[in-house]
Amino acid sequence: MKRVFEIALGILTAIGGFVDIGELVAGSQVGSRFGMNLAWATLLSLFGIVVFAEIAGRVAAVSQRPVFDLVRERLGPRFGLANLLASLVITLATVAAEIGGVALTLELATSINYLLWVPVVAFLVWVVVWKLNFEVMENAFGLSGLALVVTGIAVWQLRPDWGNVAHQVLHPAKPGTESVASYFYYAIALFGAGLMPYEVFFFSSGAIEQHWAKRDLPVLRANVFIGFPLGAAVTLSLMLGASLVLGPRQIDVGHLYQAALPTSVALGKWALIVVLLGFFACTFGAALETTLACGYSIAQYFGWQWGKFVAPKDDARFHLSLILTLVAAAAVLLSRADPVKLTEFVIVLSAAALPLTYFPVLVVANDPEYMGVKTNTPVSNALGVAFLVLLLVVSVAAVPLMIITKAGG
Amino acid sequence: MRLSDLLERAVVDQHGRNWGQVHDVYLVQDGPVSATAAAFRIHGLIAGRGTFGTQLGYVGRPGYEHDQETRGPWVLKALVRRLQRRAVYVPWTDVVEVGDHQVIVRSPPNGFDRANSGAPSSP
Amino acid sequence: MSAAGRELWARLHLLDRPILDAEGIPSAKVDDLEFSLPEEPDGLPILTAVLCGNAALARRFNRRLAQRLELLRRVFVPVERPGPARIDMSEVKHIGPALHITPRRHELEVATLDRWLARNVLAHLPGSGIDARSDDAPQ
Amino acid sequence: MDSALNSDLLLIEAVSRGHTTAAYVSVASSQAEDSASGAASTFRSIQPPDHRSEVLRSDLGDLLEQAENSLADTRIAGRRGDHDALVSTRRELEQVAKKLRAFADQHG
Repeated sequence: MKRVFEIALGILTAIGGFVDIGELVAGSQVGSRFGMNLAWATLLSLFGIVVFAEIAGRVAAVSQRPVFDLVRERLGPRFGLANLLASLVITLATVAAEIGGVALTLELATSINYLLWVPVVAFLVWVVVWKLNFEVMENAFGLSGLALVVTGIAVWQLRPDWGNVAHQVLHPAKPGTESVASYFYYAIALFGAGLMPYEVFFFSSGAIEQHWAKRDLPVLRANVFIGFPLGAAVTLSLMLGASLVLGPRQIDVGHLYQAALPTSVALGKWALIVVLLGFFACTFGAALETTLACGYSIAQYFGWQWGKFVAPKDDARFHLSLILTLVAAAAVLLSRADPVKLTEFVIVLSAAALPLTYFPVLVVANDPEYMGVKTNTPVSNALGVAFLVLLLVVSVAAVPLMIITKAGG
Repeated sequence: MRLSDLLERAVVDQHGRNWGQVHDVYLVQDGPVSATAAAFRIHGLIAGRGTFGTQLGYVGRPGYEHDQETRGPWVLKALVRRLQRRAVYVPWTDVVEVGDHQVIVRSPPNGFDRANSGAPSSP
Repeated sequence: MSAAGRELWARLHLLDRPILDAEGIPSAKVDDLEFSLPEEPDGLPILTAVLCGNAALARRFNRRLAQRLELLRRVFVPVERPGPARIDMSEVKHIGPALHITPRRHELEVATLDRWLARNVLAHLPGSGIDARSDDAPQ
Repeated sequence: MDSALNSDLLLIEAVSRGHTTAAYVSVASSQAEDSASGAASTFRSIQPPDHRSEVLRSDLGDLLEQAENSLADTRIAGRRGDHDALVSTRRELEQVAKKLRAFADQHG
């Protein structure tokens, strides 16, 4: 019984780990503008994160080496530093977006302006990482996974024409009112939302900290192959809800409250409260993860101690980098950067930066010095290379599309 | 001397011929034995054009057998191997001087051996 | 270190690898290697130490920057001549995918900045668990 | 502008069925107004190229002002938590939305 409970908790945590501010914003926006015609992009990002997380998790479990450690070792200090800076800028902006998401959710719950919540939330995140009450994070994710199931119930209640939904998913077409450029721009946004770089380096770092070994690989695979797909299902529910409720009324999603509107319309006040709780929990959990991911990437580059259980006295530099991360993120938000706009930028840039971290991991997964007999099989290499090519295409296309469409237009 | 004094330095011989940059340095644990273990000594270096990909581990080297190489993906492996196919092995006994901007070597009449062609001649 | 006669490629197998202390905790990176030049004319250079820390790393980017950092280091560490932090090869226990060393991380020269930050910055925050007046760091 | 009006109309629909909380309505209606006034001020900053478009521009300007006023009424009612007043702004919003749509249809 305890075992079943643990697995269930693990799955809920993985759902919450997949869904963050990126999915809340991009899923709803896309649903409203494109119906389910871009569901393939979320499915593609699901495929991507499964391939990437499986490789990174296996490398971490077998070699005990986290991603940024490998980035520097394999790409050298110069390219590694450029890579670190690019990832840091993006992850830092993600921290700001997630903290903004928490603050906006608190605003919706209390009607106190989100700017007043920003310092409070940043402080709370710091307290959690400082005092290492790490269960808070896992519980936040578990809670958000559970609460966000309500979006699925809402969709069910809205009674969509399932035949039409299936048609849009399987035979996607660009809606006549949208340009080709914005269609693909949003495809990249959804793809990036599902595959933010921090997710993978957090995942693999976690595997090392919890001393995963070869024997834990089945558990790793269960997490990846069950939790992430359910997270994608939540994203698709948000998208479908938006396409049923917001799309027909030509409502463009520019605010977080609109992401909760379909659930509220379909199921009522309590569902609204539950879905806001879900928003809070998944953005708060992601704020913790992204903050730590910033610290991890710096520490792994320079060879410092890092981890959820590292106390301030164990590594001052690591803790100082966490503090600076939170201060910078709060400063970005307090300079009145719109968290929703920030999210839109971050997810597209995340997609553009993916090859930087993916490439070294793919190479090390083939190195017998680290992996022994667990090197990539030809099948996982074929998938891995196909995915690398896809990432390169996305990476090259992302910024030009952002310029052409004026970030979505 | 530091490793960074060697890596990516230009390698030039007595005739002024440029052999490329230093890719990597070959260490063998055959030095004087101290309290704990024998010391590593520099036996030679690899020089060639374009150090891209040296740290990826795709290219076979003396003392670094075929089964230790990074296996794939083969596209990348083929690319790096092609880029580094002309790299040569320079025994340390042929190194004349490690200067600020270049490493001066004395090349044998037939030039240096290709780096990926079998074992180095022991000093 | 164990078996003699091992062969390694300095860049491929040593450089940029993590250094783990006596307890297996990440302590630094192999930022550079130090060799002593042989006395006899035909001798080979001997690997004497692993260099680590910001000053050592900076040298791989820019020599002038590295010199400044080496000088700056003397503000924190009382060494006779400027240079990066080093770990003597006699303290290296095992070379694998990571370098295992015998000292503990807090005893390393490279941890000086960390100790300084702990005592002068973080110790002032509530709940840090750091005693600002502890003597385990140099004055 | 359309999006903000429709968003408020949907919100009012949810309010009238008791599907929302007071804080949510208050924040949602003020954010809808914000995005509308953002859109309106962008429009006002564009200089019309000729006389004909100047006439068009002033017509649309009037409509936008009406829309902004209606959205403000909704926001005020939402902030006060006044259910009846909020629901009664629906007609106002619907009318403006209809006029805007008609304008768009007429002038492409």
